[in-house]
Amino acid sequence: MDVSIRERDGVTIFDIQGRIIGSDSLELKSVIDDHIASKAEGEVKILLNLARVPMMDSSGLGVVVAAYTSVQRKKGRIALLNLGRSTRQLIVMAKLMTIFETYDNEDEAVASFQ
Amino acid sequence: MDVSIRERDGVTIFDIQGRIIGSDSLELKSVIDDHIASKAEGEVKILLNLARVPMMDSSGLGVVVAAYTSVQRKKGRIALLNLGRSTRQLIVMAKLMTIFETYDNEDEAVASFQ
Amino acid sequence: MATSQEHIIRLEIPSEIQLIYVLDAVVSEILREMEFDDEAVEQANLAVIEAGTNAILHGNSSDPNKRVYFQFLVGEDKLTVIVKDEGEGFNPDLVPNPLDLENLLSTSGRGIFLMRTFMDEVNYSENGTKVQMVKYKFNENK
Amino acid sequence: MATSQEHIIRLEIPSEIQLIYVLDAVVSEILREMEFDDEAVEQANLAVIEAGTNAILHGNSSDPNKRVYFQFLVGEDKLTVIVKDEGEGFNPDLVPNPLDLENLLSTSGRGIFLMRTFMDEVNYSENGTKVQMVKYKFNENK
Ligand SMILES: Nc1ncnc2c1ncn2[C@@H]1O[C@H](COP(=O)(O)OP(=O)(O)O)[C@@H](O)[C@H]1O
Ligand SMILES: Nc1ncnc2c1ncn2[C@@H]1O[C@H](COP(=O)(O)OP(=O)(O)O)[C@@H](O)[C@H]1O
Repeated sequence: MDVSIRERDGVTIFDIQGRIIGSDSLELKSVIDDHIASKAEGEVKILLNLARVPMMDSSGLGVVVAAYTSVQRKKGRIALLNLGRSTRQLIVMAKLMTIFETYDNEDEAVASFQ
Repeated sequence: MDVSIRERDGVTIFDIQGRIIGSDSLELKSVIDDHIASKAEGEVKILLNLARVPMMDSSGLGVVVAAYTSVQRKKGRIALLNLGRSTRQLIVMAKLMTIFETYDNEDEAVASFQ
Repeated sequence: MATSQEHIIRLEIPSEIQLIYVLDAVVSEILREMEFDDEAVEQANLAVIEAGTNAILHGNSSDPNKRVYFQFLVGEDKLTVIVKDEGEGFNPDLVPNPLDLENLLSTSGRGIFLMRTFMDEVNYSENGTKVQMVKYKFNENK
Repeated sequence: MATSQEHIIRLEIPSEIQLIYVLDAVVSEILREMEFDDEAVEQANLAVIEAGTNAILHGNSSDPNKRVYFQFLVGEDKLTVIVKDEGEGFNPDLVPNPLDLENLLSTSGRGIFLMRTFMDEVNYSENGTKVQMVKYKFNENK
Protein backbone atom coordinates (compact mmCIF):
# COMPACT_ATOMS: atom_id res chain seq x y z
CA MET A 1 0.00 0.00 0.00
CA ASP A 2 1.13 3.53 -0.78
CA VAL A 3 -0.41 6.78 0.40
CA SER A 4 0.19 10.17 -1.13
CA ILE A 5 -1.36 13.40 0.02
CA ARG A 6 -2.43 16.40 -2.00
CA GLU A 7 -4.43 19.58 -1.36
CA ARG A 8 -7.34 20.87 -3.44
CA ASP A 9 -9.27 23.99 -2.46
CA GLY A 10 -8.44 23.47 1.19
CA VAL A 11 -9.39 19.78 1.13
CA THR A 12 -6.68 17.24 1.89
CA ILE A 13 -6.97 14.27 -0.43
CA PHE A 14 -5.32 11.00 0.57
CA ASP A 15 -4.72 8.95 -2.56
CA ILE A 16 -4.30 5.41 -1.34
CA GLN A 17 -2.99 2.75 -3.66
CA GLY A 18 -3.00 -1.00 -3.15
CA ARG A 19 -4.66 -3.49 -0.85
CA ILE A 20 -4.98 -2.37 2.76
CA ILE A 21 -4.26 -5.56 4.70
CA GLY A 22 -2.12 -6.68 7.61
CA SER A 23 0.22 -3.98 8.83
CA ASP A 24 -0.83 -1.52 6.12
CA SER A 25 -3.53 -0.27 8.44
CA LEU A 26 -0.97 0.83 11.05
CA GLU A 27 0.88 2.80 8.41
CA LEU A 28 -2.29 4.38 7.07
CA LYS A 29 -3.47 5.22 10.57
CA SER A 30 -0.27 7.04 11.43
CA VAL A 31 -0.37 9.10 8.22
CA ILE A 32 -3.99 10.12 8.86
CA ASP A 33 -3.46 10.74 12.60
CA ASP A 34 -0.44 12.96 11.92
CA HIS A 35 -2.44 15.01 9.48
CA ILE A 36 -5.39 15.43 11.85
CA ALA A 37 -3.04 16.37 14.71
CA SER A 38 -1.48 19.09 12.55
CA LYS A 39 -4.82 20.86 12.04
CA ALA A 40 -6.72 23.18 14.36
CA GLU A 41 -10.28 22.49 15.46
CA GLY A 42 -12.83 23.00 12.69
CA GLU A 43 -10.13 22.91 10.02
CA VAL A 44 -9.93 19.24 9.17
CA LYS A 45 -11.24 18.49 5.67
CA ILE A 46 -10.30 15.03 4.51
CA LEU A 47 -11.14 13.05 1.41
CA LEU A 48 -9.96 9.43 1.38
CA ASN A 49 -9.61 8.41 -2.26
CA LEU A 50 -10.06 4.64 -2.43
CA ALA A 51 -10.19 4.42 -6.23
CA ARG A 52 -7.05 2.32 -6.32
CA VAL A 53 -7.76 0.17 -3.27
CA PRO A 54 -8.94 -3.19 -4.63
CA MET A 55 -9.42 -4.61 -1.16
CA MET A 56 -9.34 -3.66 2.51
CA ASP A 57 -9.53 -5.88 5.57
CA SER A 58 -11.29 -5.23 8.87
CA SER A 59 -8.23 -3.50 10.34
CA GLY A 60 -8.24 -1.14 7.34
CA LEU A 61 -11.91 -0.45 7.91
CA GLY A 62 -11.07 0.13 11.58
CA VAL A 63 -8.65 2.88 10.53
CA VAL A 64 -11.35 4.57 8.46
CA VAL A 65 -13.74 4.42 11.43
CA ALA A 66 -11.05 5.77 13.75
CA ALA A 67 -10.37 8.60 11.32
CA TYR A 68 -14.08 9.38 11.17
CA THR A 69 -14.29 9.56 14.95
CA SER A 70 -11.17 11.72 15.35
CA VAL A 71 -12.37 14.11 12.67
CA GLN A 72 -15.80 14.40 14.32
CA ARG A 73 -14.14 15.13 17.62
CA LYS A 74 -12.18 17.92 15.98
CA LYS A 75 -15.34 19.30 14.37
CA GLY A 76 -13.98 18.58 10.92
CA ARG A 77 -15.34 16.62 7.98
CA ILE A 78 -14.19 13.43 6.29
CA ALA A 79 -15.60 11.73 3.22
CA LEU A 80 -14.78 8.67 1.14
CA LEU A 81 -14.17 8.95 -2.59
CA ASN A 82 -14.47 6.28 -5.29
CA LEU A 83 -15.36 3.15 -3.39
CA GLY A 84 -14.77 0.04 -5.48
CA ARG A 85 -16.97 -3.04 -5.42
CA SER A 86 -15.02 -4.71 -2.67
CA THR A 87 -14.56 -1.73 -0.33
CA ARG A 88 -18.18 -0.71 -0.85
CA GLN A 89 -19.34 -4.22 0.02
CA LEU A 90 -17.24 -4.17 3.17
CA ILE A 91 -18.74 -0.88 4.32
CA VAL A 92 -22.27 -1.97 3.45
CA MET A 93 -21.84 -5.23 5.37
CA ALA A 94 -20.52 -3.35 8.41
CA LYS A 95 -23.64 -1.10 8.26
CA LEU A 96 -21.48 1.98 7.91
CA MET A 97 -22.83 3.21 4.57
CA THR A 98 -25.26 5.60 6.24
CA ILE A 99 -22.57 6.92 8.56
CA PHE A 100 -19.86 7.71 6.03
CA GLU A 101 -20.28 10.36 3.38
CA THR A 102 -19.30 8.88 0.03
CA TYR A 103 -18.67 10.37 -3.41
CA ASP A 104 -17.94 8.92 -6.83
CA ASN A 105 -16.70 12.15 -8.31
CA GLU A 106 -13.78 14.16 -7.02
CA ASP A 107 -15.00 17.60 -8.18
CA GLU A 108 -18.31 17.06 -6.49
CA ALA A 109 -16.67 15.79 -3.33
CA VAL A 110 -14.30 18.76 -3.12
CA ALA A 111 -17.13 21.20 -3.86
CA SER A 112 -19.16 19.74 -1.02
CA PHE A 113 -16.53 20.97 1.43
CA GLN A 114 -16.77 24.61 0.29
CA MET B 1 0.83 -15.91 -19.57
CA ASP B 2 -1.13 -14.82 -22.64
CA VAL B 3 -0.13 -15.08 -26.27
CA SER B 4 -1.67 -13.17 -29.12
CA ILE B 5 -0.66 -13.41 -32.73
CA ARG B 6 -0.61 -10.72 -35.41
CA GLU B 7 0.77 -10.39 -38.92
CA ARG B 8 2.92 -7.56 -40.24
CA ASP B 9 4.30 -7.59 -43.79
CA GLY B 10 4.24 -11.36 -43.90
CA VAL B 11 5.92 -11.72 -40.52
CA THR B 12 3.97 -13.45 -37.73
CA ILE B 13 4.48 -11.65 -34.44
CA PHE B 14 3.74 -13.51 -31.21
CA ASP B 15 3.05 -10.96 -28.48
CA ILE B 16 3.61 -12.81 -25.26
CA GLN B 17 2.50 -11.31 -22.00
CA GLY B 18 3.39 -12.43 -18.49
CA ARG B 19 5.90 -14.70 -16.85
CA ILE B 20 6.60 -17.93 -18.73
CA ILE B 21 6.92 -20.48 -15.94
CA GLY B 22 5.60 -23.92 -15.10
CA SER B 23 2.99 -25.14 -17.53
CA ASP B 24 3.00 -21.90 -19.53
CA SER B 25 5.76 -23.35 -21.69
CA LEU B 26 3.51 -26.21 -22.85
CA GLU B 27 0.86 -23.73 -23.88
CA LEU B 28 3.35 -21.51 -25.67
CA LYS B 29 4.90 -24.49 -27.40
CA SER B 30 1.60 -25.68 -28.77
CA VAL B 31 0.71 -22.22 -30.12
CA ILE B 32 4.08 -21.91 -31.87
CA ASP B 33 4.09 -25.52 -33.13
CA ASP B 34 0.60 -25.13 -34.60
CA HIS B 35 1.69 -22.01 -36.42
CA ILE B 36 4.83 -23.60 -37.83
CA ALA B 37 2.88 -26.69 -38.90
CA SER B 38 0.43 -24.50 -40.82
CA LYS B 39 3.18 -23.01 -43.00
CA ALA B 40 4.92 -24.48 -46.03
CA GLU B 41 8.67 -24.89 -46.21
CA GLY B 42 10.53 -21.60 -46.54
CA GLU B 43 7.50 -19.61 -45.46
CA VAL B 44 7.92 -19.44 -41.71
CA LYS B 45 8.75 -15.92 -40.52
CA ILE B 46 8.37 -15.58 -36.79
CA LEU B 47 9.06 -12.75 -34.37
CA LEU B 48 8.68 -13.57 -30.67
CA ASN B 49 7.92 -10.31 -28.89
CA LEU B 50 9.12 -10.68 -25.29
CA ALA B 51 8.64 -7.03 -24.32
CA ARG B 52 6.04 -7.97 -21.73
CA VAL B 53 7.71 -11.10 -20.43
CA PRO B 54 9.31 -10.13 -17.11
CA MET B 55 10.67 -13.61 -16.53
CA MET B 56 11.03 -16.98 -18.22
CA ASP B 57 12.21 -20.27 -16.73
CA SER B 58 14.32 -22.97 -18.35
CA SER B 59 11.28 -24.72 -19.78
CA GLY B 60 10.28 -21.45 -21.44
CA LEU B 61 13.77 -21.11 -22.86
CA GLY B 62 13.45 -24.71 -24.03
CA VAL B 63 10.38 -23.75 -26.04
CA VAL B 64 12.26 -20.90 -27.71
CA VAL B 65 15.11 -23.29 -28.59
CA ALA B 66 12.62 -25.87 -29.90
CA ALA B 67 10.96 -23.18 -32.02
CA TYR B 68 14.35 -22.13 -33.39
CA THR B 69 15.16 -25.71 -34.36
CA SER B 70 11.76 -26.37 -35.97
CA VAL B 71 11.96 -23.15 -37.94
CA GLN B 72 15.49 -23.97 -39.15
CA ARG B 73 14.29 -27.39 -40.24
CA LYS B 74 11.54 -25.75 -42.24
CA LYS B 75 14.01 -23.31 -43.77
CA GLY B 76 12.27 -20.37 -42.16
CA ARG B 77 13.47 -17.59 -39.90
CA ILE B 78 12.75 -16.72 -36.29
CA ALA B 79 13.95 -13.75 -34.25
CA LEU B 80 13.44 -12.43 -30.74
CA LEU B 81 12.15 -8.94 -30.13
CA ASN B 82 12.52 -6.73 -27.05
CA LEU B 83 14.36 -8.89 -24.57
CA GLY B 84 14.09 -7.54 -21.05
CA ARG B 85 16.87 -7.66 -18.48
CA SER B 86 15.81 -10.98 -17.10
CA THR B 87 15.15 -12.82 -20.38
CA ARG B 88 18.34 -11.39 -21.87
CA GLN B 89 20.35 -12.57 -18.89
CA LEU B 90 18.84 -16.04 -19.22
CA ILE B 91 19.79 -16.28 -22.89
CA VAL B 92 23.27 -14.88 -22.27
CA MET B 93 23.89 -17.38 -19.45
CA ALA B 94 22.75 -20.25 -21.65
CA LYS B 95 25.24 -19.09 -24.32
CA LEU B 96 22.46 -18.69 -26.86
CA MET B 97 22.93 -15.00 -27.57
CA THR B 98 25.06 -15.68 -30.66
CA ILE B 99 22.58 -18.27 -31.94
CA PHE B 100 19.36 -16.27 -31.71
CA GLU B 101 18.76 -13.16 -33.79
CA THR B 102 17.54 -10.40 -31.50
CA TYR B 103 16.04 -6.95 -32.12
CA ASP B 104 15.04 -4.07 -29.88
CA ASN B 105 12.91 -2.36 -32.47
CA GLU B 106 9.90 -3.89 -34.18
CA ASP B 107 10.14 -1.93 -37.45
CA GLU B 108 13.75 -2.95 -37.86
CA ALA B 109 12.99 -6.55 -36.99
CA VAL B 110 10.12 -6.76 -39.48
CA ALA B 111 12.19 -5.03 -42.18
CA SER B 112 14.96 -7.58 -41.69
CA PHE B 113 12.61 -10.30 -42.94
CA GLN B 114 11.86 -8.54 -46.25
CA MET C 1 -1.02 -43.14 -10.75
CA ALA C 2 -3.59 -43.41 -7.95
CA THR C 3 -6.33 -40.82 -7.95
CA SER C 4 -5.65 -38.24 -5.29
CA GLN C 5 -8.57 -37.96 -2.90
CA GLU C 6 -7.51 -34.61 -1.61
CA HIS C 7 -5.45 -31.86 -3.05
CA ILE C 8 -3.91 -30.31 0.04
CA ILE C 9 -1.61 -27.30 0.20
CA ARG C 10 -0.03 -26.45 3.54
CA LEU C 11 1.59 -23.23 4.64
CA GLU C 12 3.23 -22.59 7.98
CA ILE C 13 4.50 -19.22 9.17
CA PRO C 14 5.88 -17.62 12.31
CA SER C 15 3.61 -15.08 13.97
CA GLU C 16 4.65 -11.93 12.16
CA ILE C 17 1.94 -9.72 10.76
CA GLN C 18 4.11 -8.88 7.72
CA LEU C 19 3.72 -12.49 6.63
CA ILE C 20 0.05 -11.82 5.92
CA TYR C 21 1.30 -10.79 2.48
CA VAL C 22 2.70 -14.27 1.93
CA LEU C 23 -0.62 -15.76 3.03
CA ASP C 24 -2.44 -13.34 0.75
CA ALA C 25 -0.23 -14.39 -2.17
CA VAL C 26 -0.92 -18.09 -1.58
CA VAL C 27 -4.66 -17.69 -1.19
CA SER C 28 -5.01 -15.37 -4.18
CA GLU C 29 -3.11 -17.80 -6.37
CA ILE C 30 -5.09 -20.85 -5.21
CA LEU C 31 -8.39 -19.05 -5.76
CA ARG C 32 -7.28 -17.87 -9.18
CA GLU C 33 -6.21 -21.40 -10.15
CA MET C 34 -9.59 -22.70 -8.95
CA GLU C 35 -11.30 -20.17 -11.22
CA PHE C 36 -13.57 -18.70 -8.59
CA ASP C 37 -15.25 -15.56 -9.90
CA ASP C 38 -13.66 -12.22 -8.97
CA GLU C 39 -16.10 -11.44 -6.21
CA ALA C 40 -15.73 -14.85 -4.58
CA VAL C 41 -11.96 -14.50 -4.81
CA GLU C 42 -12.04 -11.20 -2.95
CA GLN C 43 -14.42 -12.56 -0.33
CA ALA C 44 -12.55 -15.77 0.41
CA ASN C 45 -9.25 -13.92 0.32
CA LEU C 46 -10.49 -11.42 2.88
CA ALA C 47 -11.87 -14.14 5.16
CA VAL C 48 -8.55 -16.01 5.15
CA ILE C 49 -6.63 -12.81 5.86
CA GLU C 50 -8.94 -12.11 8.81
CA ALA C 51 -8.45 -15.62 10.20
CA GLY C 52 -4.68 -15.40 9.68
CA THR C 53 -4.49 -11.97 11.30
CA ASN C 54 -6.43 -13.23 14.32
CA ALA C 55 -4.19 -16.28 14.65
CA ILE C 56 -1.06 -14.09 14.57
CA LEU C 57 -2.26 -11.20 16.72
CA HIS C 58 -4.82 -12.68 19.12
CA GLY C 59 -3.98 -16.38 19.11
CA ASN C 60 -0.20 -16.25 19.15
CA SER C 61 0.09 -12.67 20.49
CA SER C 62 2.68 -11.96 17.77
CA ASP C 63 5.15 -14.28 19.50
CA PRO C 64 7.52 -15.17 16.63
CA ASN C 65 8.26 -18.52 18.26
CA LYS C 66 4.64 -19.52 17.91
CA ARG C 67 3.50 -20.66 14.50
CA VAL C 68 0.35 -20.51 12.42
CA TYR C 69 -0.63 -23.50 10.31
CA PHE C 70 -2.75 -23.14 7.21
CA GLN C 71 -4.28 -25.96 5.22
CA PHE C 72 -5.98 -25.43 1.91
CA LEU C 73 -8.09 -28.35 0.71
CA VAL C 74 -8.75 -27.77 -2.95
CA GLY C 75 -11.86 -29.60 -4.14
CA GLU C 76 -13.71 -29.64 -7.44
CA ASP C 77 -16.40 -27.26 -6.24
CA LYS C 78 -15.12 -25.83 -2.99
CA LEU C 79 -12.12 -24.58 -1.09
CA THR C 80 -11.71 -25.50 2.58
CA VAL C 81 -9.28 -23.46 4.63
CA ILE C 82 -8.13 -24.48 8.10
CA VAL C 83 -6.20 -22.03 10.27
CA LYS C 84 -4.61 -23.25 13.50
CA ASP C 85 -2.71 -21.17 16.04
CA GLU C 86 -0.71 -22.02 19.17
CA GLY C 87 -2.50 -19.67 21.53
CA GLU C 88 -4.80 -19.99 24.53
CA GLY C 89 -7.97 -20.05 22.48
CA PHE C 90 -11.18 -18.10 23.09
CA ASN C 91 -14.92 -18.52 22.94
CA PRO C 92 -16.17 -17.26 19.58
CA ASP C 93 -19.76 -17.26 20.87
CA LEU C 94 -18.90 -14.49 23.30
CA VAL C 95 -17.59 -12.10 20.66
CA PRO C 96 -19.84 -9.02 20.49
CA ASN C 97 -21.89 -8.44 17.35
CA PRO C 98 -20.25 -5.59 15.42
CA LEU C 99 -23.65 -4.63 13.95
CA ASP C 100 -25.09 -3.79 17.38
CA LEU C 101 -25.59 -0.05 17.61
CA GLU C 102 -23.09 0.42 20.43
CA ASN C 103 -20.39 -1.36 18.35
CA LEU C 104 -21.00 0.30 14.99
CA LEU C 105 -18.22 2.83 15.46
CA SER C 106 -15.82 0.43 17.10
CA THR C 107 -12.39 0.44 15.47
CA SER C 108 -12.13 -3.36 15.70
CA GLY C 109 -14.21 -6.48 16.17
CA ARG C 110 -15.36 -7.13 12.59
CA GLY C 111 -12.99 -9.95 11.60
CA ILE C 112 -15.02 -12.99 12.59
CA PHE C 113 -18.19 -11.30 11.38
CA LEU C 114 -16.62 -10.84 7.93
CA MET C 115 -15.42 -14.45 7.90
CA ARG C 116 -18.99 -15.59 8.58
CA THR C 117 -20.39 -13.15 6.02
CA PHE C 118 -18.06 -14.08 3.18
CA MET C 119 -17.55 -17.82 3.68
CA ASP C 120 -20.28 -20.44 3.38
CA GLU C 121 -19.22 -22.31 6.50
CA VAL C 122 -17.13 -21.18 9.48
CA ASN C 123 -16.50 -23.58 12.35
CA TYR C 124 -14.28 -23.04 15.36
CA SER C 125 -12.86 -25.98 17.28
CA GLU C 126 -10.03 -26.86 19.66
CA ASN C 127 -11.08 -24.14 22.06
CA GLY C 128 -11.03 -21.47 19.35
CA THR C 129 -7.44 -22.11 18.26
CA LYS C 130 -8.63 -23.73 15.05
CA VAL C 131 -11.07 -22.42 12.50
CA GLN C 132 -12.29 -24.23 9.41
CA MET C 133 -13.94 -22.28 6.62
CA VAL C 134 -15.51 -23.41 3.36
CA LYS C 135 -16.25 -21.45 0.22
CA TYR C 136 -18.29 -23.12 -2.51
CA LYS C 137 -17.70 -22.34 -6.12
CA PHE C 138 -21.30 -22.23 -7.25
CA ASN C 139 -23.38 -21.22 -4.32
CA GLU C 140 -27.00 -20.96 -5.40
CA ASN C 141 -28.11 -20.08 -1.88
CA LYS C 142 -26.33 -16.77 -1.78
CA MET D 1 9.07 -12.72 24.06
CA ALA D 2 12.04 -14.96 23.30
CA THR D 3 14.14 -13.96 20.32
CA SER D 4 13.38 -16.21 17.40
CA GLN D 5 16.55 -17.84 16.13
CA GLU D 6 15.05 -18.70 12.80
CA HIS D 7 12.26 -17.27 10.82
CA ILE D 8 10.98 -20.31 8.93
CA ILE D 9 8.17 -20.45 6.41
CA ARG D 10 7.04 -23.84 5.16
CA LEU D 11 5.00 -24.70 2.09
CA GLU D 12 3.86 -28.15 1.08
CA ILE D 13 2.14 -28.95 -2.20
CA PRO D 14 1.02 -32.01 -4.15
CA SER D 15 2.96 -32.69 -7.35
CA GLU D 16 0.97 -30.62 -9.81
CA ILE D 17 2.88 -28.33 -12.14
CA GLN D 18 0.09 -25.72 -11.93
CA LEU D 19 1.03 -25.22 -8.29
CA ILE D 20 4.30 -23.64 -9.42
CA TYR D 21 2.28 -20.41 -9.48
CA VAL D 22 1.57 -20.79 -5.76
CA LEU D 23 5.28 -21.39 -5.14
CA ASP D 24 6.12 -18.40 -7.30
CA ALA D 25 3.71 -16.24 -5.29
CA VAL D 26 5.25 -17.30 -1.99
CA VAL D 27 8.83 -16.80 -3.10
CA SER D 28 8.14 -13.46 -4.77
CA GLU D 29 6.46 -12.18 -1.64
CA ILE D 30 9.22 -13.39 0.70
CA LEU D 31 11.91 -11.84 -1.49
CA ARG D 32 9.99 -8.60 -1.71
CA GLU D 33 9.54 -8.49 2.07
CA MET D 34 13.28 -9.15 2.48
CA GLU D 35 13.99 -6.17 0.22
CA PHE D 36 16.33 -7.96 -2.13
CA ASP D 37 17.05 -5.81 -5.18
CA ASP D 38 15.00 -6.48 -8.31
CA GLU D 39 17.65 -8.49 -10.07
CA ALA D 40 18.30 -10.72 -7.05
CA VAL D 41 14.55 -11.23 -6.68
CA GLU D 42 14.26 -12.44 -10.28
CA GLN D 43 17.29 -14.69 -9.92
CA ALA D 44 16.29 -16.35 -6.65
CA ASN D 45 12.72 -16.64 -7.84
CA LEU D 46 13.83 -18.42 -11.01
CA ALA D 47 16.12 -20.79 -9.09
CA VAL D 48 13.32 -21.79 -6.72
CA ILE D 49 10.92 -22.33 -9.61
CA GLU D 50 13.51 -24.57 -11.30
CA ALA D 51 14.01 -26.61 -8.13
CA GLY D 52 10.25 -26.86 -7.58
CA THR D 53 9.62 -27.88 -11.19
CA ASN D 54 12.29 -30.59 -10.93
CA ALA D 55 10.81 -31.90 -7.67
CA ILE D 56 7.34 -32.11 -9.22
CA LEU D 57 8.25 -33.44 -12.67
CA HIS D 58 11.45 -35.46 -12.19
CA GLY D 59 11.42 -36.27 -8.47
CA ASN D 60 7.76 -37.07 -7.96
CA SER D 61 6.96 -37.81 -11.62
CA SER D 62 3.85 -35.62 -11.29
CA ASP D 63 2.26 -38.20 -9.00
CA PRO D 64 -0.32 -36.10 -7.13
CA ASN D 65 -0.06 -38.42 -4.12
CA LYS D 66 3.57 -37.46 -3.72
CA ARG D 67 4.31 -34.15 -2.12
CA VAL D 68 6.96 -31.45 -2.36
CA TYR D 69 8.16 -29.72 0.80
CA PHE D 70 9.60 -26.22 0.73
CA GLN D 71 11.31 -24.47 3.59
CA PHE D 72 12.27 -20.82 3.48
CA LEU D 73 14.70 -19.72 6.17
CA VAL D 74 14.59 -15.96 6.26
CA GLY D 75 17.76 -14.47 7.71
CA GLU D 76 18.95 -10.91 8.13
CA ASP D 77 21.26 -11.09 5.12
CA LYS D 78 20.29 -14.26 3.30
CA LEU D 79 17.47 -16.50 2.21
CA THR D 80 17.90 -20.27 2.41
CA VAL D 81 15.50 -22.43 0.44
CA ILE D 82 15.20 -26.17 0.89
CA VAL D 83 13.21 -28.26 -1.57
CA LYS D 84 12.49 -31.90 -0.80
CA ASP D 85 10.67 -34.40 -3.00
CA GLU D 86 9.46 -37.96 -2.49
CA GLY D 87 11.11 -39.45 -5.57
CA GLU D 88 13.90 -41.92 -6.28
CA GLY D 89 16.61 -39.28 -6.33
CA PHE D 90 19.40 -38.87 -8.90
CA ASN D 91 23.05 -38.01 -9.12
CA PRO D 92 23.41 -34.29 -9.85
CA ASP D 93 27.09 -34.77 -10.74
CA LEU D 94 26.10 -36.83 -13.76
CA VAL D 95 23.87 -34.16 -15.27
CA PRO D 96 25.37 -32.99 -18.59
CA ASN D 97 26.68 -29.44 -18.86
CA PRO D 98 24.17 -27.44 -20.91
CA LEU D 99 26.98 -25.17 -22.14
CA ASP D 100 28.78 -28.02 -23.90
CA LEU D 101 28.50 -27.51 -27.62
CA GLU D 102 26.48 -30.67 -28.22
CA ASN D 103 23.92 -29.54 -25.63
CA LEU D 104 23.57 -25.90 -26.62
CA LEU D 105 20.45 -26.50 -28.67
CA SER D 106 18.92 -28.99 -26.30
CA THR D 107 15.34 -28.14 -25.37
CA SER D 108 15.94 -29.03 -21.74
CA GLY D 109 18.66 -29.59 -19.17
CA ARG D 110 19.29 -26.02 -18.00
CA GLY D 111 17.42 -26.03 -14.67
CA ILE D 112 20.19 -27.08 -12.29
CA PHE D 113 22.69 -24.96 -14.22
CA LEU D 114 20.48 -21.90 -13.66
CA MET D 115 20.07 -22.72 -9.98
CA ARG D 116 23.87 -22.83 -9.64
CA THR D 117 24.25 -19.65 -11.69
CA PHE D 118 21.73 -17.56 -9.81
CA MET D 119 22.09 -18.80 -6.23
CA ASP D 120 25.21 -18.37 -4.11
CA GLU D 121 25.13 -21.92 -2.77
CA VAL D 122 23.41 -25.04 -4.13
CA ASN D 123 23.80 -28.35 -2.31
CA TYR D 124 22.09 -31.62 -3.07
CA SER D 125 21.66 -34.25 -0.38
CA GLU D 126 19.54 -37.30 0.45
CA ASN D 127 20.39 -38.92 -2.87
CA GLY D 128 19.31 -35.87 -4.86
CA THR D 129 15.80 -35.69 -3.39
CA LYS D 130 16.73 -32.62 -1.36
CA VAL D 131 18.37 -29.43 -2.52
CA GLN D 132 19.37 -26.50 -0.33
CA MET D 133 20.08 -23.14 -1.91
CA VAL D 134 21.26 -19.87 -0.43
CA LYS D 135 21.00 -16.34 -1.79
CA TYR D 136 22.87 -13.58 0.04
CA LYS D 137 21.48 -10.09 0.11
CA PHE D 138 24.74 -8.22 -0.36
CA ASN D 139 27.03 -10.44 -2.32
CA GLU D 140 30.27 -8.56 -2.98
CA ASN D 141 31.74 -11.54 -4.83
CA LYS D 142 29.23 -11.40 -7.66
N1 LIG E 1 -7.39 -17.06 17.12
C1 LIG E 1 -7.82 -16.37 18.20
N2 LIG E 1 -7.30 -16.60 19.42
C2 LIG E 1 -7.72 -15.90 20.51
N3 LIG E 1 -8.66 -14.95 20.45
C3 LIG E 1 -9.22 -14.65 19.25
C4 LIG E 1 -8.82 -15.34 18.07
N4 LIG E 1 -9.56 -14.84 17.05
C5 LIG E 1 -10.35 -13.90 17.58
N5 LIG E 1 -10.16 -13.76 18.90
C6 LIG E 1 -10.88 -12.86 19.83
O1 LIG E 1 -12.09 -12.47 19.22
C7 LIG E 1 -12.15 -11.03 19.13
C8 LIG E 1 -12.87 -10.62 17.86
O2 LIG E 1 -12.11 -10.93 16.74
P1 LIG E 1 -12.44 -10.25 15.36
O3 LIG E 1 -13.91 -10.34 15.11
O4 LIG E 1 -11.58 -10.86 14.33
O5 LIG E 1 -12.13 -8.72 15.55
P2 LIG E 1 -10.73 -8.02 15.92
O6 LIG E 1 -9.65 -8.95 15.50
O7 LIG E 1 -10.77 -6.75 15.14
O8 LIG E 1 -10.77 -7.79 17.40
C9 LIG E 1 -10.71 -10.58 19.18
O9 LIG E 1 -10.58 -9.28 19.67
C10 LIG E 1 -10.09 -11.60 20.12
O10 LIG E 1 -10.34 -11.25 21.46
N1 LIG F 1 14.50 -33.73 -7.99
C1 LIG F 1 14.94 -34.55 -8.95
N2 LIG F 1 14.71 -35.90 -8.89
C2 LIG F 1 15.16 -36.71 -9.85
N3 LIG F 1 15.86 -36.30 -10.93
C3 LIG F 1 16.12 -34.99 -11.07
C4 LIG F 1 15.69 -34.05 -10.09
N4 LIG F 1 16.12 -32.83 -10.48
C5 LIG F 1 16.77 -33.01 -11.63
N5 LIG F 1 16.78 -34.30 -12.01
C6 LIG F 1 17.44 -34.89 -13.20
O1 LIG F 1 18.40 -33.98 -13.68
C7 LIG F 1 18.15 -33.63 -15.02
C8 LIG F 1 18.56 -32.22 -15.29
O2 LIG F 1 17.68 -31.33 -14.62
P1 LIG F 1 17.63 -29.81 -15.05
O3 LIG F 1 19.01 -29.31 -15.16
O4 LIG F 1 16.73 -29.12 -14.11
O5 LIG F 1 17.02 -29.80 -16.51
P2 LIG F 1 15.60 -30.33 -17.03
O6 LIG F 1 14.69 -30.31 -15.86
O7 LIG F 1 15.23 -29.36 -18.08
O8 LIG F 1 15.85 -31.72 -17.57
C9 LIG F 1 16.69 -33.93 -15.23
O9 LIG F 1 16.38 -34.20 -16.57
C10 LIG F 1 16.46 -35.12 -14.33
O10 LIG F 1 16.86 -36.31 -15.00
